[in-house]
Amino acid sequence: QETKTIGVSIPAADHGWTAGVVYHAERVAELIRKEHPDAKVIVKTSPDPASQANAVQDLAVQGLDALVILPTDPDQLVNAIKEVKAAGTFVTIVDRAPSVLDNSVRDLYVAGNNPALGEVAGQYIKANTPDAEVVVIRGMPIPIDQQRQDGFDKGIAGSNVKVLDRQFGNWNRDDAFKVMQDYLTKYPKIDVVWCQDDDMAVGVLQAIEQAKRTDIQYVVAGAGSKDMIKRVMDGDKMIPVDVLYPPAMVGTAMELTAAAIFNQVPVHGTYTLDATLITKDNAAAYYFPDSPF
Amino acid sequence: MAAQAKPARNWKDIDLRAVAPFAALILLLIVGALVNPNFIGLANLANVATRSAFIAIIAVGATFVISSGDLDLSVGSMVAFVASLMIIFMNSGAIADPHLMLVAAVVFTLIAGAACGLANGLITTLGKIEPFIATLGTMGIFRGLTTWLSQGGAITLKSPELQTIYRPVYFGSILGIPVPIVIIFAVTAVAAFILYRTRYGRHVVAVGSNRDVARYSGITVDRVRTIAFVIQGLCVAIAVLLYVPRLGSTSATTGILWELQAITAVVVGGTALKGGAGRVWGTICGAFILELVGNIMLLSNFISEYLISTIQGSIIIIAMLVQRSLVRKS
Amino acid sequence: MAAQAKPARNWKDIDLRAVAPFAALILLLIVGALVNPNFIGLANLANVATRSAFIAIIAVGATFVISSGDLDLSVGSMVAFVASLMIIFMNSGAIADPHLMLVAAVVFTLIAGAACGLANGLITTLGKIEPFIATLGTMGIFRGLTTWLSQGGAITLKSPELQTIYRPVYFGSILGIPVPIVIIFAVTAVAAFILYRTRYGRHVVAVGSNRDVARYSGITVDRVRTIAFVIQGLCVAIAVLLYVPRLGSTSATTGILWELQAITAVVVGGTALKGGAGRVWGTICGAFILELVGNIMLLSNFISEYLISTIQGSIIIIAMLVQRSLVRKS
Amino acid sequence: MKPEAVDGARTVLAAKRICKSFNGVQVLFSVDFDLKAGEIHALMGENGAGKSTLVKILSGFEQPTSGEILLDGKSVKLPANGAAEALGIVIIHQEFNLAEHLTVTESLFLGREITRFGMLDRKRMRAETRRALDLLGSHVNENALISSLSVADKQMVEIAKAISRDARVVFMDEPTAVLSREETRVLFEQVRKLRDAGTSFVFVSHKLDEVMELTDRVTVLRDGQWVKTAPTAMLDGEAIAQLMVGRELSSLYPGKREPDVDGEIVLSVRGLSTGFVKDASFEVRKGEVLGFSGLIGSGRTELMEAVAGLRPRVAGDVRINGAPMASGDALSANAHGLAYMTKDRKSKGLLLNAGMTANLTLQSLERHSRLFYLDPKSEAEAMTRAKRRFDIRVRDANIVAGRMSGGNQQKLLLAKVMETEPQIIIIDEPTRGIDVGTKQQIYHFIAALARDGHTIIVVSSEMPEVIGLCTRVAVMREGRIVGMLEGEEISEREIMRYAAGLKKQDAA
Ligand SMILES: Nc1ncnc2c1ncn2[C@@H]1O[C@H](COP(=O)(O)OP(=O)(O)OP(=O)(O)O)[C@@H](O)[C@H]1O
Ligand SMILES: Nc1ncnc2c1ncn2[C@@H]1O[C@H](COP(=O)(O)OP(=O)(O)OP(=O)(O)O)[C@@H](O)[C@H]1O
Ligand SMILES: [Mg+2]
Ligand SMILES: [Mg+2]
Repeated sequence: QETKTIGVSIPAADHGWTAGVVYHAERVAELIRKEHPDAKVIVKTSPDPASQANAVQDLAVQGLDALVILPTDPDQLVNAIKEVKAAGTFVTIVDRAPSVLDNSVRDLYVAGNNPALGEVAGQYIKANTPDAEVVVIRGMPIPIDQQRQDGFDKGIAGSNVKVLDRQFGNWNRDDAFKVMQDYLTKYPKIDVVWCQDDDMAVGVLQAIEQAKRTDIQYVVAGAGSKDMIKRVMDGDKMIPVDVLYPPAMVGTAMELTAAAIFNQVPVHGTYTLDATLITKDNAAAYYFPDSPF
Repeated sequence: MAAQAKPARNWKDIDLRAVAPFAALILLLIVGALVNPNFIGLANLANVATRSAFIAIIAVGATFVISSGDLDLSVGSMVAFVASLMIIFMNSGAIADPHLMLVAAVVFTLIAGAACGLANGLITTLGKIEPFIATLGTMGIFRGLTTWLSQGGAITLKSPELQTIYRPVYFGSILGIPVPIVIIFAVTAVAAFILYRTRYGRHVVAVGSNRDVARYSGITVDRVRTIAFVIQGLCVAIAVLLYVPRLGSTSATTGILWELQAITAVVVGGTALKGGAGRVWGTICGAFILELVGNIMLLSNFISEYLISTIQGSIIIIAMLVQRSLVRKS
Repeated sequence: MAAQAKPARNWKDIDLRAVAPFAALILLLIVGALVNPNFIGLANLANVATRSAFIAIIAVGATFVISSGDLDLSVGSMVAFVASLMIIFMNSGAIADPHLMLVAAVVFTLIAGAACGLANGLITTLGKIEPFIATLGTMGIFRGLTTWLSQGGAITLKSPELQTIYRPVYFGSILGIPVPIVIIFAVTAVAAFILYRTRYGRHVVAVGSNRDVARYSGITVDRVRTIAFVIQGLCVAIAVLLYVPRLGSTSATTGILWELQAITAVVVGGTALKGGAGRVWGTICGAFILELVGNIMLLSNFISEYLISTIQGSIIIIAMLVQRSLVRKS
Repeated sequence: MKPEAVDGARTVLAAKRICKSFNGVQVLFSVDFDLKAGEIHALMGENGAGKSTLVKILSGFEQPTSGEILLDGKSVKLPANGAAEALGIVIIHQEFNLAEHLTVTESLFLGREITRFGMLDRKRMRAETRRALDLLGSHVNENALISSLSVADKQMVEIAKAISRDARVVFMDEPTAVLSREETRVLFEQVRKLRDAGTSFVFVSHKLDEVMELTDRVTVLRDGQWVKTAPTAMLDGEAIAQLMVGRELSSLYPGKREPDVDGEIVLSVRGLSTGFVKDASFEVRKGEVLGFSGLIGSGRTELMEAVAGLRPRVAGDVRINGAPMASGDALSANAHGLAYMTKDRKSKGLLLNAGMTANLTLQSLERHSRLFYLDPKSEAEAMTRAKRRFDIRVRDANIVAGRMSGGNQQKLLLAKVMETEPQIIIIDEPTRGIDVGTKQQIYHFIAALARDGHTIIVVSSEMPEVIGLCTRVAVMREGRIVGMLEGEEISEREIMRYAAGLKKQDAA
C-alpha cells in the first residue's frame, strides 16, 4: 500500500472551542497513523482566513491525497479550496459551509449545525420560560455567529420571549464578563442569558455572582465543554442545559476521510451532526474529563 | 512686574496639560450620565473602575518603558503566561497550607513577572534590537508558551479552598472601596513617587529624552532601560494577581490586545510615545477613559452593536481633540 | 591618508546596514531548505512571495508614514473597509459591462483608499493628535463601518462573470511570474523612486528626522505628513485590488493585525521607528521574511501546533540579532 | 569699508523700535538697527542681551511683538520659517539647524533641491556642495551623514549652506565659536569677498579681536536695549567690552601659577589609540592646567572622550591616580573623580526640554538624595548657588534649557559638570559662546580650581585662551599629539606651526 497524505487545516486555538478542535484533530491524527502505518497526517492551524488560505497552499505543496478543512470563514476560503480540489484531492469541509457548496468545492461535508445551535437554545427558553426577558451575548461578527442568531430568533418565534439586547463578547471570558456586568447595570430585571458559548458562560456566571442578582433564572451556553457538562450533571440551577456543538466533529470528519481514501468506502455528500440538547439525564454520555475543553 | 507674572502663567500652562486627560474624563462622565441614568450610579462606576484595574496597572508600567523611549508589545501575552504559571504553581500543591501557598504563589508570580520583564530588557538593550521587534518576538514566545501550557484550552485553579481565600482580592473591598481600586491607587502612588521623586525616575526621563545626554551625564543607559522593563514586568505580575481571582482561570486568549490598550492609556494620559516625559496619574486616567467609553457604549440603547467600534474610535479622537484645544488655549 | 580612508569606511557601513535584511532572508532560505525539501521548490517560493503581496505593499506605504515620523495603526481595518466598499460597488451592478465595471471599481477603490489615508493625515496633522491615537481611532471607525456594512456576516462578490475576469489579477502570471509579484516590484520601484529620487522623498526623511529643521528650511511639514498618509492609503487600496480576487469576499475580521505585520516588515527591513530614514527595498525584504517564517512553520512537521508562535517569535529575534551582528562587525 | 563709505551706503534692512516678549517676558526693548549695503555689521552684547532674538526677528524666524522692519526702505512683514530666503535673507543659526539623518549634500539643499524632469539632480547638488565646502577649506565629505560630523564640521556645513545661497543679507550668529584661528581666517576671506561684491553681513560674536578685524560697524545691546552703534574703527576692544558689560574690565586672564613639578601625576595616558587618534601619550599633574590645541578634526575631542571612557579605545591605557581604567567605562572614570564637559551642548550636554534645575543636578543627583527620595529644596539651593557662581542669567526661572540664550546654556552646562565636584576636569571649549565679562569670570574660576589642587585640561580652538590659561599646551594634528609646549614656547606662532604640520616633535 502506497503512502497517503491527509492534510488537516483548522483554526488556531483562539478560544475554548477551537482549542477543542485542535485537541481532537491531534487525537484522531494519532489514531489514523496507528491504524494506517503508511498514512501521513499533517495538522495545521491558522488564525485568520488569509493565513488559512496560505496554509492550504502550503499543505498542497507537500502533495495531498485528502484535505480536511474547518474554515475560519468559508466564503473567503472557497478559492483556496477549489484550487486543491481541482488538483484531484479529496476534500472534506467541516462545520462551516460556503454559500456555494457543490461538487466543485468538496467531496464530503460534515456539518455542524450553527442555525440549530441557536434554534435549540431558543426552543428550550421558549418552552421553559415563555415570558422571559433575555439578554444575548454574541460571538464575533462573522457569518456563523449570524446563523446562530437567526436560528435563535426562529426558535423563540411566536412566544413572548423578549430579547433585551445583543452585544459582542468575542467568544472570550473577559469580554463576556464585562458585557454581562453592563447588562446587569442596564437592566433591573433579566430572566435568562443566552451566550451561545461555554467560555463566555464562565465570565457571565462570575458577573452574576458578583452582583448578587437573583432575578436571573438560568444561562444557556453551548458547545459542550467538560466544565459546563459537569455543571449540568451536578444539577447546577444556573446551567440547567447545554447545547452540544462538539469540537470532536473534526475527528469524525477525519475518520470518514481516512475511510474514503484508504478503504475506498464511498463517503460523499453531507453528514449533518445534531445540536443535541444536553440535560441532566444524558450529560454523562458527553463528559470527557481528559479533554482540555 | 513681568518677571513675576511669568511663573504664575507657567504654572497654569503645566497644570493644564496635566489636567487635560481629567477634563476628558469628566466630559465622558457627563456624556455617560446623559446616555443612561444608571451610568452615574456608584455600583456602575465602581464596576468600571474595578475592571480597568488590569489595564491601568499594566499601563503604569508601560509609562516607565515609554518614558525611557522604549515600547513593550509583549505585556498582553505576558499576562497570559504569568497567570498560567501562577495557576499551575498553585495547582501543583507543593505547599499544603492554603494561606502559605497563596503567599508563596504571590511571591512566585512577582518573580516570574520581573523575570519576563528582564528578558525583554536584556534582549532589547544587549541585543540592540528595536524594542518594537524585540517585544513583538517575546509576545509570540509568551503566547506560544501559554498555549502549550494550556494545550490550547484553559488552565483552571483547582483547589476550591484556595479559590475561596483568594477571591476577595478581586471581589472584596476595603472600607467600602473595591480592592482593585485600592491597588490601582497604591501602585500609581508608588510609581509616581519613583518617577518624580527618585534618582532613577530622573534617569528614566533623561534617557527617554536624549540618550547621548544621559550617557554623557554618567547614566548607564542600558541599565535604566532594562530596569524600566523589569518594572513593567512587575506591574504585569500585579495585574495577574488581580486577574486570577476574578475568573479563577486563564486561557490562551487571555490578555489579547491588552498591549495596545495599555499603550493607548499611556498616550491618552498625556505621555508622548517618543519618550522623555511620563505622566503616571494621566495614565490611569487614560485607562479609566478607555473603560468608560466601552461602558457607555453598552449602556446606551441607540447604537447598533455593529457600529460600536466606530463610535468608540470617534469618541477617542474627539476626547483627544478636546484635550488639545484645552492645552492650546492656555 | 586619513582623509581618503574616511569615505570608504562610511560606504561600507551604509552598505552593510542595507544588506543586513537580505542576509537574514538568505539565512531563512537555508533553514527552510533544511526543514523540508519541498520548501526550496519554485512553486513554494512563488507561493510565499505571492501571498506576501498584501503585507509587502501595505508596508511600502507604511515606510513613508514611518519615515516621516508618524505611524498608521488603521491599515488592517482599512483593508477590510476598502475591500467591502469595492465588493459592494461591484455588486451594485451600476455598470452593466463587466470589463468596464472592473475598471470603474479599480478607480473607485484607489479613490476610497486615498480618501481614508487623507482622513488619517488630516486628523493627525490638523487635529495635532499623536498619530498612534488618531489612527487607533480610525482603526475602530473603519472596523466598525465594515461590520456594519456586512451586518456581522461576509460580503461576497456575486457576479460569477466578474469573478472570472478578475481572478487572474491574483492567480494569473506575466511571463511566468505571478501577477502579485510583478505588482510588488512595480509598487516598490515607484516608491523607491519617490523616496530616493524626488524632492518629496527628501522632505519626508527631513520631516521624520527633525520637524523643526524641516520647518526652518521652508518645508510645509503638515503637507508632507498628510501626503505620506495618502500614499499609505493608496498602497492599502492596491493591496485590496489583489485581496478581493483572491478570497472573493471580506468580513469584519479581514485584515486583523495586519498593521502590526506591516510595521514589523518595515522595521525588520531596517527603517527606524523613530523616523528619519526609509528603506523601501528592505521593507519588502522584511515582508518576505515574515511570510517565510510562517511558511517554514507550516512546512516543518515536527513543531507542536501550540508552540508555533513561540518559534516564530524566536526566529524574528534571532534574525534581528544576526542582522545586528553583521552591522556591528563593519 | 571706510567709515565714510558706510555713511553714504544705502540701507538694506532696518529695524525700528522692535520689541519682543516671550510669554509675557520682554527681552527686546524698542531696539533700532540698520544694515547698509556691503557692510559687515557686528552685533555685540552680553549673554542673554537679545542678539539672537534680534537676528531671528530680522530674518523672519520670530515675529516682533511690536515695531517695524524695513527692507529697502519699505515696511515688510517677513515671511516665517526661512521663507525670507526668497527675499535674499539667510541666517546661520547659533544653534545648529541640521537634521541628523541627512547627508551633508542633502542638508545643504534642503528645501531648495535642484531637480531635472522632476528628478533630483544628485550629481549637480553634490558638485555644488563640494565647491561650497572647498571655498571654506573644509575637508568634510559631502556624502557623510550629519550625525557623524563633529560640532565644528557641522558649523562649517551651516556656513557653507548660508554662503552658497546668493544672499543680499547674511546673519551669522556666532559662526566662529567652535572654529579655530585657521578656519576662521578662511571664513573671513570668503566673507570679505562677498562683502566686496555687495552682500551685507551681520556678525554676532563674543571674540573681540575678530570683531575688530572683520567688521565695519558695531551695534551693542545691553539687557535688550540698544546702547550704541558706531564704526568699528572708532572703538577698541576695551571700549566695546565696557559698553556691553557696563563696567570696566580688568585683565582677562588671571596670573599663571606654575605647578609643582614634583606634584603627583593624577592622570596618565599611554599609547592611546581609537579609530582616528593614534598613539597618544601625556601626563597631567595635580594643580596643572594643560591645554590642547589643534585644527578642526585633529582628534582632540575623540581623545578626550576616550580618556573619559565615553568612547572605547583600541589600544593604550589610562590611569587615574595610578588606577587603571577599563576601556569605555565612563562610570569608573567618574568615580575616580574625572569629569568631561562636552562642547556639543545641544545633543550631548543638555536636555533641551527639561528645566534648568533638572539639567543642573542630572549628573549629581546622589548629592540630593535623602534615603530614597530627592530633596527638591536641596536642588533649588544648588540652582541658586550655580546661578551665582556662573552668572547664569534668565528672565524666566521656569524656562526650558532649549530656550535659554546660547551663552547661558553653556554656563549651565559648565555648572552641571562642576556640580559633580570632580578632581580632574576636561573642558572642551570652556567659553563657547560666552561673553567677555563672563569669560573673565570663568578663567578666574579655572585658575582658582587649579590653585585648590584640581587638575584641568582645556581643549580649545581659541588660541589666546590656551595661551593665557595653560602652563603646558599639547598640539594635535591628524589624530596624533605632535607637540608639547611649555613656558616661553607657548605662543600663537609655535602652536600654529605644529598644528599645520610645519614642525613636529617626538612627544614623550
Ligand atoms: N523661545 C524663547 N522662549 C522664551 N524665552 C526666550 C526664547 N528665546 C529667547 N528667550 C530669552 O530671551 C533672552 C535673550 O536671548 P538671546 O538668545 O537673544 O540672547 P543672546 O544675546 O543671543 O545671548 P547669547 O550671547 O548667550 O547667545 C534670554 O533671556 C532668553 O532666555
Ligand atoms: N581628515 C580626516 N579624515 C578622516 N576623518 C577625519 C579627518 N578629520 C577629522 N576626522 C574625523 O573627525 C574626528 C575627530 O574630530 P574631533 O572632534 O575629535 O577633533 P577636534 O580636534 O576636537 O576637532 P573639532 O573642533 O572638529 O571637534 C574623528 O572621528 C575623525 O574620524
Ligand atoms: Mg545668542
Ligand atoms: Mg572637538
